[in-house]
Formats: sequence, C-alpha cells, structure tokens
Amino acid sequence: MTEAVTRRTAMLGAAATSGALLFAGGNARAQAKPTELRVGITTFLSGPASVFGVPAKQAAELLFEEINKAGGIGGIPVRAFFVDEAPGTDHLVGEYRRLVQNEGCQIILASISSGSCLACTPLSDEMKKTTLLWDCGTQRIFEEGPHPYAFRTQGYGTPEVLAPLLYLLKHKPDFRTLAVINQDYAWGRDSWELWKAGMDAMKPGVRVVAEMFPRFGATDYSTEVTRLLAARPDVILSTSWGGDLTTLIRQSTERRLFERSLFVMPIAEASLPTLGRTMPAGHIIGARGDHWNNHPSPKDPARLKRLVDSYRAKYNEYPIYPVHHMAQAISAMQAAYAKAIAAKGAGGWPNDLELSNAFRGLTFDTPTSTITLREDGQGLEDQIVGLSSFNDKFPFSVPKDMILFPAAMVSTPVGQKSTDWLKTLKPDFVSQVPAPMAG
Amino acid sequence: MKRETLLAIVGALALILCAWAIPWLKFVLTVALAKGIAVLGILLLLRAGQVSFGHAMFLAVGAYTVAFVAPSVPEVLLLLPLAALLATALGLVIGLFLVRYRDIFFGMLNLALSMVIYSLLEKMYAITHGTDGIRIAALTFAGVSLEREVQEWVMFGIALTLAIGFGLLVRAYLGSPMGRALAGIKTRETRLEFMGVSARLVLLFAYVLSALMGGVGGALVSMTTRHVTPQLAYWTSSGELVFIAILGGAGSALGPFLGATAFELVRVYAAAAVADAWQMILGGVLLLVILFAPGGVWGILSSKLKGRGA
Amino acid sequence: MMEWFSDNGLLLGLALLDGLSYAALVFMVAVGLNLVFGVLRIVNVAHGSLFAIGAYTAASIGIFFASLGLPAWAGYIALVLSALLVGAVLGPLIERLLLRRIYGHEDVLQLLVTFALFMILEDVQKLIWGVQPIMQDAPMKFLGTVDIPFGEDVIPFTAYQLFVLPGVAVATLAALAWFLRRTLTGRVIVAVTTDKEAATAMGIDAAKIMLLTFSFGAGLAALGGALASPTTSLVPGVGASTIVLSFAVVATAGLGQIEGAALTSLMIGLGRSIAVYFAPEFEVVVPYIIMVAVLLVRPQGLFGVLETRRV
Amino acid sequence: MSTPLLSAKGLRLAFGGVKAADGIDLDVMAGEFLAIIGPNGAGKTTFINMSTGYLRPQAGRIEFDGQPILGLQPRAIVRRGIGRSFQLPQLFTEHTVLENAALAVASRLGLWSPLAPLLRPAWREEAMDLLERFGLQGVAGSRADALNEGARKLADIAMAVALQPRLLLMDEPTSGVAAAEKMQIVETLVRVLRQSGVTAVFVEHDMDVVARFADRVAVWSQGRIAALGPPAQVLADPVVQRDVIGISAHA
Repeated sequence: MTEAVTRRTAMLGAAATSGALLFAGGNARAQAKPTELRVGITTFLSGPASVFGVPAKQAAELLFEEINKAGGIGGIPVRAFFVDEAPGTDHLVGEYRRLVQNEGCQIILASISSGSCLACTPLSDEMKKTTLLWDCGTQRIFEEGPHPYAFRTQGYGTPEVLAPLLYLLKHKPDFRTLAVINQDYAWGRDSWELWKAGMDAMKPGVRVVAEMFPRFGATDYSTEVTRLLAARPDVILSTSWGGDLTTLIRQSTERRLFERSLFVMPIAEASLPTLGRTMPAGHIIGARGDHWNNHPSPKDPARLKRLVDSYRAKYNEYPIYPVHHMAQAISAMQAAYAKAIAAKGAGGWPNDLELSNAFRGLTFDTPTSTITLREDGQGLEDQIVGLSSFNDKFPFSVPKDMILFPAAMVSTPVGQKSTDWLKTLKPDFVSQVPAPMAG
Repeated sequence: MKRETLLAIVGALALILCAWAIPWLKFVLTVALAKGIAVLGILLLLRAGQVSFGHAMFLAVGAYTVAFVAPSVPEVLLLLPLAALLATALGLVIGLFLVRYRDIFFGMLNLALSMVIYSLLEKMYAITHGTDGIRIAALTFAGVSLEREVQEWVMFGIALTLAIGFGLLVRAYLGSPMGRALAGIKTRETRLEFMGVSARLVLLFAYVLSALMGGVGGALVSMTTRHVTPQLAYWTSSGELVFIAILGGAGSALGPFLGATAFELVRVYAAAAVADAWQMILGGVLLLVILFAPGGVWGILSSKLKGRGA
Repeated sequence: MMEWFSDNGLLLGLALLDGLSYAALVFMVAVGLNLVFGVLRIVNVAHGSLFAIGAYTAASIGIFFASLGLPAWAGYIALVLSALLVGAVLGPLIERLLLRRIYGHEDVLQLLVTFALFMILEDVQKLIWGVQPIMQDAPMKFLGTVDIPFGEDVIPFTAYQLFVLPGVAVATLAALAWFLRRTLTGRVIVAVTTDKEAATAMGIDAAKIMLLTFSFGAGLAALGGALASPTTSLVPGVGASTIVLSFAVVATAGLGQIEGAALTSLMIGLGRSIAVYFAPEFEVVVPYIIMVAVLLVRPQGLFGVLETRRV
Repeated sequence: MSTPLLSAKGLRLAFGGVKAADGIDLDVMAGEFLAIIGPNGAGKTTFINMSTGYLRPQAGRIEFDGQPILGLQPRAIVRRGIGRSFQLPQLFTEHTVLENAALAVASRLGLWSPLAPLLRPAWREEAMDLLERFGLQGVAGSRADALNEGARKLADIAMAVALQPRLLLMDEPTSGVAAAEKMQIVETLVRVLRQSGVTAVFVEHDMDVVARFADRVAVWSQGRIAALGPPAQVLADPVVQRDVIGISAHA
C-alpha cells in the first residue's frame, strides 16, 4: 500500500513539473520564455569533500539572491536545484536526469569531483543540455574527446600544477631531491603525473625519494611524516586538500618537517583560514586560480570586496576558492544568457543549442580578471602562486612575492594531451616566467 | 501464493507505467530493479541466518567487468553473461573459504574481502582510474546500436525481464530441498550433517548463486549509469543492500524489488527535498521499518491483502 | 636478508614507533566495540559515529576552554569531559530508546538499527559542527617534541604521539582487565559475555548490565575520538572510515576479548606502518589481510573461545 | 545373527585425565536391540559419538558391516547406514514437522535439486507415511518448535529413520518425556524399527524400558563395559544393581 502511495505521489509530483518540462525543454519547438530559470547544481553536501561543496552552495545561494534582487536573468528569476554528489556516480547520473527531465533545469552546474564530471559530461552530450563544469580539474575531460554542450569556467589540473612548478623552479632552482605525498585518488595521481612530466622536462635529474599516496580521508600521517623526516628531501609536493591537508600540515609543523623541506602546495588556499596562524611561512602556495583575498591588483577591486564582504557577513567565514569558482560559473551563465538573448532579439529565449553556442568563445569578467572559454570548452583562468606569509589584514596566511601566470602560458594548447605537451617543455621555459607582482 | 503472483504482476505493470509517464524515473527504476536482483542474493543468505556485509563486491565485479570489456565487445548480450560468469567464479573462490564461518565472522569476512576489492579498485590507478572510475561508452544490443531513448527502454526491459526471471528462480529455489535445507542452517545446522548433508555445500551453493545475481545486478547498474567507480564496493554500499532486503521484507522473493524501488524513490525524493540531509531521512525510514514493520514493505502489503481477502 | 636489515633496520625502528601510536588509537576504538559486542551481541555500526562525536565534542570544549583563557593543559580535561559526556548522555539515550527495543530480534535487524543510527548521526554531526575541518591541537603542542636519534640525524616525534597515546591505551587495557576480573560489576559483565542465559538464570539484571556496558563502550569510543582529535582534522565522514577498521579488529580479536583487541591493534598498527615504508600500495589492505590470515588459522579469532556445539 | 553389524575393538579416548573410553569391545548383531545403561559420565554418549564420526578414539578400531569406518566424516558414516538420534532433539525449528521429515527423505533421495519443490507429491507422501507410522500425522503442519517434548523426540527419530539406516544409535530417546507418555513412545518406536528391520542401540536410564524392549544390555562404567548380556541376566546381577541401577535411578 505504501508502495503504491509513494508511486502515486511520485507521479503527481512529476505531472506537476512535467508541464514546465514541456515548455522548457525540447529543441524542436519554438522556445517560449519560461517563468523562471532553473539551474541544477551538483556539489558535495556530505562526506569529506563537503568542505568545498558547502561553501560553493552558500555562494550560489548568496549570488542567486543578489541576481534576483536585481531583476533576475533576462527578466526572470533564477532558482537553484542542489544535488549531493556524495552518494556516488550511479545516484548522480540519475539525479542529473531528474534535474533535466523532471525539474526542467535549463542549465546544469556540475560537480567538484573528477569522477562526477566524467560521468555528467557525456550525459550533457546525450541530453543536449548545457553543462558548466564549475570546479572539477581533471584534464581528461576535453583532452579525450569533444563535448559540445560542456564548458569549464575555470582552470584545470595542468595550469594549476604547472604554475607552482614554474614558481619552484624560479624560487629554488637548485633543489635536487623531491618527495610527493598526495591523496590516493584521481587528482592526487593525475597531478603527480603532470608535475613529474613537467619537472623531468624542465629540470631533468631530480631524484624522487618518496612517492606516497595515503588513503583519501586519512586521519593520521605520522608514519608518512617520519619517513619524510628521515628522507630529508629538498622539496615536498602535496596537492592534497581539505581535512587531509590540514592534518598533514599540522602534524608536519609540529614535528618541524617544514624546517627541513620546502613545501609546494598547489591548492593550499582553501585550508588557510582553518589553519590560521599555524600555517608555516615561506612555502609555496596556490589557489587553483588568481582569486586570492589579497590580490594586489584585481580587475574590479570593488566587486572582489563586495563578494568577500557579503559572503563573510552572511556566513561568518572567508570565501575560499570553490566560492570563486561557483561565482565564475554564475558570471559565465549571466554573460552567456545576455549574449544569447541579445542575439534572439526582444522577447526571445535561447533554446539549448543557442545557449551552448553563446558559451563558445565567451569572455566574461571575474572580480580579479577575465576568463575566456576556448573553442574546446576549456576556460582560461590566470594562476597566481606565492609564498605563505602573514600580515595584519588577515588572521591567516596569505601569499607574498606573488607571480601571475597568464592562463595561455600554462595551459595545454587545444588538441594536445597535457602529459605530451608538458614533456615538450624546455628548461628555458622558466625564463618566460613573469616577475613577481607589485604590491 | 496467489497473492504474490498478483502483486508481482501489478508491480511490474506499475513500474512500466511509471517509467512511461515519468521519463527520468525509468532510469531510477532500472537501477532499482538491478539492485533488487543483487538483493535477492542477500535474501538467500538471510534465509540461512547469515548477513553478508560485503556483498557489494559482486556488484562491483559485475560492473567493472562491463567497464573493462565494453571497449572491445560493446554487446549487452555478451557482457551480461560474462559479468555473471566472473562474479560467479569469484563467489565460488571466496565462498569455498567463507562457508566455514558463521554469524559475525561470516559478515565481517565478507566486509573485509569487499574492502580489499574496494582498495584494489582504488589503488590500481593505471588500470581502474581510481576513484574517477571508468566511463562506459554506448553499448549495442544484439549488434544494433540504439538511440538514447530506445537504449533506456531496452535496459529497463532487460532489467525487468531478468528481475522476473531471477525472482521466479529464487522463489523456486527457496521452496526446493536445497532452499529448505538452506533455511535449516539458520535453526539447526548440525542436523544437516546428521542427515548426511554437507551444510557448507548447501551454503556454498546459495553463496555462489547470490554472487551470480550480484554480478548481474552490478552489470545492469553499470550499463544503466554508464559509469563505474570503486564506491560500488565500499562497505556502505553493502550496507545499503542489506538495508533494501529488510526494507522490502525477507518474506518473499518480491521483497527485494519492493525494497529497492522504495529505497531508490525515498532516496531521490529525500535528496530533492533536503539535499544535505537525505541520509538522515533514509536512516529514519529504516528505523521506523525495523521498529514498527519488521516484515518490510512485503509484510505490510501481504497483511493488507490478507485482510481484504478474509 | 641480513643485508636488508642492516640497510633498513633503522627505518624499521622508526616504523615501530609510528606503529605503536597508531595501534593505540585503533585499540581505543576497537576495545569499546568489542566489549559492547561481547555483552549485547550487537555489532554497533554507529560506534564510529560515537568516535566522531567524541572527537568533535573534545575539540569544541577545548576551543571553549581556550577562549576562556584557561592554560593549555586544560585541553586534557576537555578530552576526558568529552568521553564522560558521550558515555553518560548519548550512550544511555541510544541504549534505552533504540537498542532495548530490538534485543532478541534477528541479528540483521540489530545490525541495521545501528546502521540507521549511523546514517542519522552522520548528518547530525554535519548540522552541529559544519563541514570545515576543525582542529584543536593544544594538547599535542603542550607536550612538545622528543628527538629520536636516527643514524647521525635526529627525527622529532611529538611527545603526545610517543607517550600519551600508547600510555592511555596501556592504562585503559590494564584498567579494563582489572575492572573485568577484580570488581563485581566487571565479573558480572564477563559472566553475561560468556553465557547470558546462565547469567540471567543466576539472577543477574541483564538489562542493567547492557545499559552499563553500552554506555561504557560509547564512552570508550568517545575517548578514542577525543584522543585522536589533537592530532587530526575533524571532517565529515571520519566515523565511517574508523568503524570498518574496528570491525576487522573485533572479528580478528575474538568476541569480547580485550587482550585480543590489544594484540590485533598492535599487529594492524605495526603492519600498516611497515607497509608505509616498504610497500605503500598495501597499506590500506594490511588490516584485512591480517584478519583473513588470522581467521584462516583460528576461525574463532585470536583469543576467541570456540562455542561448544550443543548436541 | 552370526556376523556383527557394528564391531568395536579396544576403543580408548581420554579427555584430560578422564577416561571416557578405556578399552571398549562391543559387537552389535544385525537385527538386535541393544540397550546401554550406566551412570552419567560413564562414556555412553562418547561411544555413540565415536561410532558416528564425531569423536576420534585415540586407539582401537570400529567396523561397520565388515568395513572400517574410523576416520570417516560423520556425513559419510550416515550415508553408509548408521543413523543417530539425540538426547536434545535436533529439529529445524522454523520448519513444519512435515518439512523436517521431507528434508530427511530428500537427503536420502536427492537433496541437490534447486528447482523442484521439496514437498513434491512422492516425497510428501513418503514423509506423511513416515509421520503416520510414528503417530505424528496430527502435527505434520505445525512448526517443529511448537511440539511437546515427546513428539519432538519421535520426530527426531523419525528423521533418522527416514534415511533408512541399518543401524540406529539413539541417545536417551525417552529422557525429558513425561512418564505417562514414555511407554507409549517406546512402543511406537520399537514397532516402527522392527517393521523397518533396523538394528538399534539406545542409551536408556529407565530399567523398565530396558527390561521390556532390549534384546541385550551393555552396562557402562568408567569407560568400560562392566557387563553384557540379556536383560534378565544382567539386571539381576547384584553388582550391576548396586553400582549402576542404584546410581542411575538417582540420576
């Protein structure tokens, strides 16, 4: 009986929304302007990766509120439908279908994890639904095949690893030994492969004294720290993040590992507010982009300040990079809709194909810079890397001696595979690295 | 058992109607049917009083078989038997060792082995792409490549057919001498030995059959979601399968399908209603079922029907 | 072989030190689970959640103490307070409201009740403590580090890791052994573990013993979490990974056996840290390989007693 | 009755210091009913356990129908034709009595069929027939755990008989049964066994039962056979009366 009731309510719910579906979806019929713009957003709301997912969700809520206050997009309000990535891919691909077929979402902002992105992107091809990959970093997406409806509105693994590597080569060119300690999952493995390819090409002969991939979500690194203390590498690379990284940094700091080796942590930024004053100074830190709180010369300082201030006011914490990545995806969405609506003329509303066409080659503003979506869908986002330091303005570590790496310089050219491209780099590539930013 | 048959027919028709009326539910229901097939295996072992807390490993084996072989042989009709075969083989190897153990040891050894498989899938990055998982490209059915919409219907149809087939098989099995002997393991295992019957062999047969159905379920899940990750083998996935078995009710071969459908629907609707507390809702539903309806959905339905009939 | 040892002997020594502290943490969680299983015959899946809640509570109290301006050693009071709180409040609450309703039901139902509880508590933690990593390492920092000679080099270890963790674990083991063998309540618990029917027939109030044991086990889980909290960042999901390991320990140890839990934890701790040095790929599967190997040789677990066939 | 069906020679088995079997020699003749009496702890059940493969003697040999059976799995011994029943009935408590019987029939005729129902007409008929012979037809549909002790004992033996053993070893078939039912149960039992031509060895404490139904009596004492012979002769032996019957009457 309950079974039947569940099913009945399911059908009722579906019938209620399938009305919207009929009008909103379907490329064949002429596109009527919907009453609201439904945006599906997949993000981690539980599990370890929710340290990224929840701030991003908060950012989306904050920005959608602002957008709606200002009249929405194309005159209609935007509404977010959040989906948790944590239950696994089989659930997520079902949820993606629900967002498109049942909730009538016109655009999807997909995924933090590479696995989720790799599963959702082919769905965007099949369902012809524009999908913005708002945070995942895997280089495999656009290098293993075209995806006409998918766009990544931020950088990705290759520039995010290459920029810190170049910074290291410039900052400490004489290092001889290196150890890596990354989380044991795709990003940890891929980022090491990218780094190794680049390092071996530009500085052959570096000895790798330890390659460690502790379990994702490990709570104790004392054994790994001991091994690193004993091995005394000149440089330790870790692309870990979240609780894993804070644990690693705390246990390493306490045991003076930071005094023996120079750390390179390409995505340390998200952990810095949590670490506060306990983060050691003088180590190389990255932010998966250029959106540092202390960016010396942002393109639109007022906008950056407004984002930081309003986020802090609402959630009582500093924004971290997933907040910026979400904001970038939303900015891209606004810009593309504006472009597509303008192309249709007054009163028109873009269909799926027209919407996706609006994204190709789109350039949109971020508070710190502009991002252009290449012809393959990949966004070109500048990278800023610096050395951890403290000042009076922030209760946590921020970079100094920052170097801005233009996106085009550190991104793999269209049509090439990252590892192949990285292998072609020459030692003198380092000489192209710009001087540190003023300020 | 006329009620069971009637309910099965009504249920199957309701599923078809649902899948037709709400396109995205077709996907959810296909996954539910696939998991239901795997849960049939849990049901078998429950009859022997044994709880496998690692059964998701067979799902994972079935799913990864499809993922590994699909690039060279993208044929559903070949992949399904192959996945079933490999899962059966693994079930036989593991089973030979596991049937010596009972109760917590049985449960925990299953858990341990599934975690070993989980770790391997995660660690052997070069082969499995780790947690990223493997994407399964479009498949053919009897040599024909199908459009997405048709393919979804085909998968739904295969899942439903196999669900009915395995449901009937399990029903027959449970009533057979081997099935009844299996239930005897729960209450008086020693008696089987006194009758000249090897209890371990009785359990092994059920275990291997359950592995087979796990493999089929996993293959169907992977062909539907078209993406596999090690998460499939994680212990919480195994917990889910046991959860489904109890939610549906262990009293009938229909239970796993009732349970899987209810589970998937509760999960998607809970996720839609409160995206960040769906786990709590599922946990709450599970608690309520155990405390107030230990017979599960099947128990509720059959008592309702009985009441009406009388 | 000898050559290998002379090359790696020093490293092996370091692995031993790391293994000990890891074993201590594993033991603290597993021993409570094992005790509860011995008496209640329930595999408490939510034990990991109690571990996590203990850790979060300890960190919260520690942060609160620090905000009051209390000295660093007050952090240790926070650890104990957290264990007491969970043991005295959450333990009885769960036992009375939930577990008591399902004693005597089928094993699978008992298991699933705690699985349901685990799912609920996972979200509850998130609602209370949020998702950003929480850290409160004052107790670890308070004791500083100890330099261990390593050839011509020295390796700093935290005193907390080197002394406090193994110390508390050994103390817990000793206290538990004393409690179970020398006190009346302890002996009653052992009696119920060994043969519940006989114990009840002798007039033992089984309901009271179960309440007591579960609360005690919950307290131990929380203490384990509290002890771990200064060394690690607390994030959602920390309970789920802790509990699988404890399952392996309980089955390997033999049901209800605290010495078995200690020995198994030691094997797992050392096995894991040796793996990190010499075969990092196997680190994750070490506990399970140990478990399977032990159960192959001793099907009832290391210290388990073969249940007699009732013929 | 010339060749023994079961022949035990020099069986020895000690648990710690306790000698449960201290040189047991016993021949069981085809067709006879042999009663085993003796105080608790004398090693009566141990003898049954050794003969059915559950315990392995430290010394000695056991032959069944001229073939050595020591070292065989209990299952294999059952299949050779030695059945056994228990002091505590071993029934599938959640199955019906009919299913219990049918499972026993199935384990003789072919348990390994996963598709055809257990209660197929032929087996159901045989099981019902068996239950009728034991007077259990009235409770065929009840769950086994709902029976009283006497019926459970009979069902337990019925399951052993369903295997069509040539030798049946019964451990205290009347213990725990209300005194009023006792004789009736034994009568039923003996009638069925005689009809089926089963040789029987049974451990018994009730001397009236022994005197009335046994062809021979073996007296167990401290792991040895203290006396062996027809009931009239053995039970009248003053030593037996003092050492065994006296004690077992109190036990």
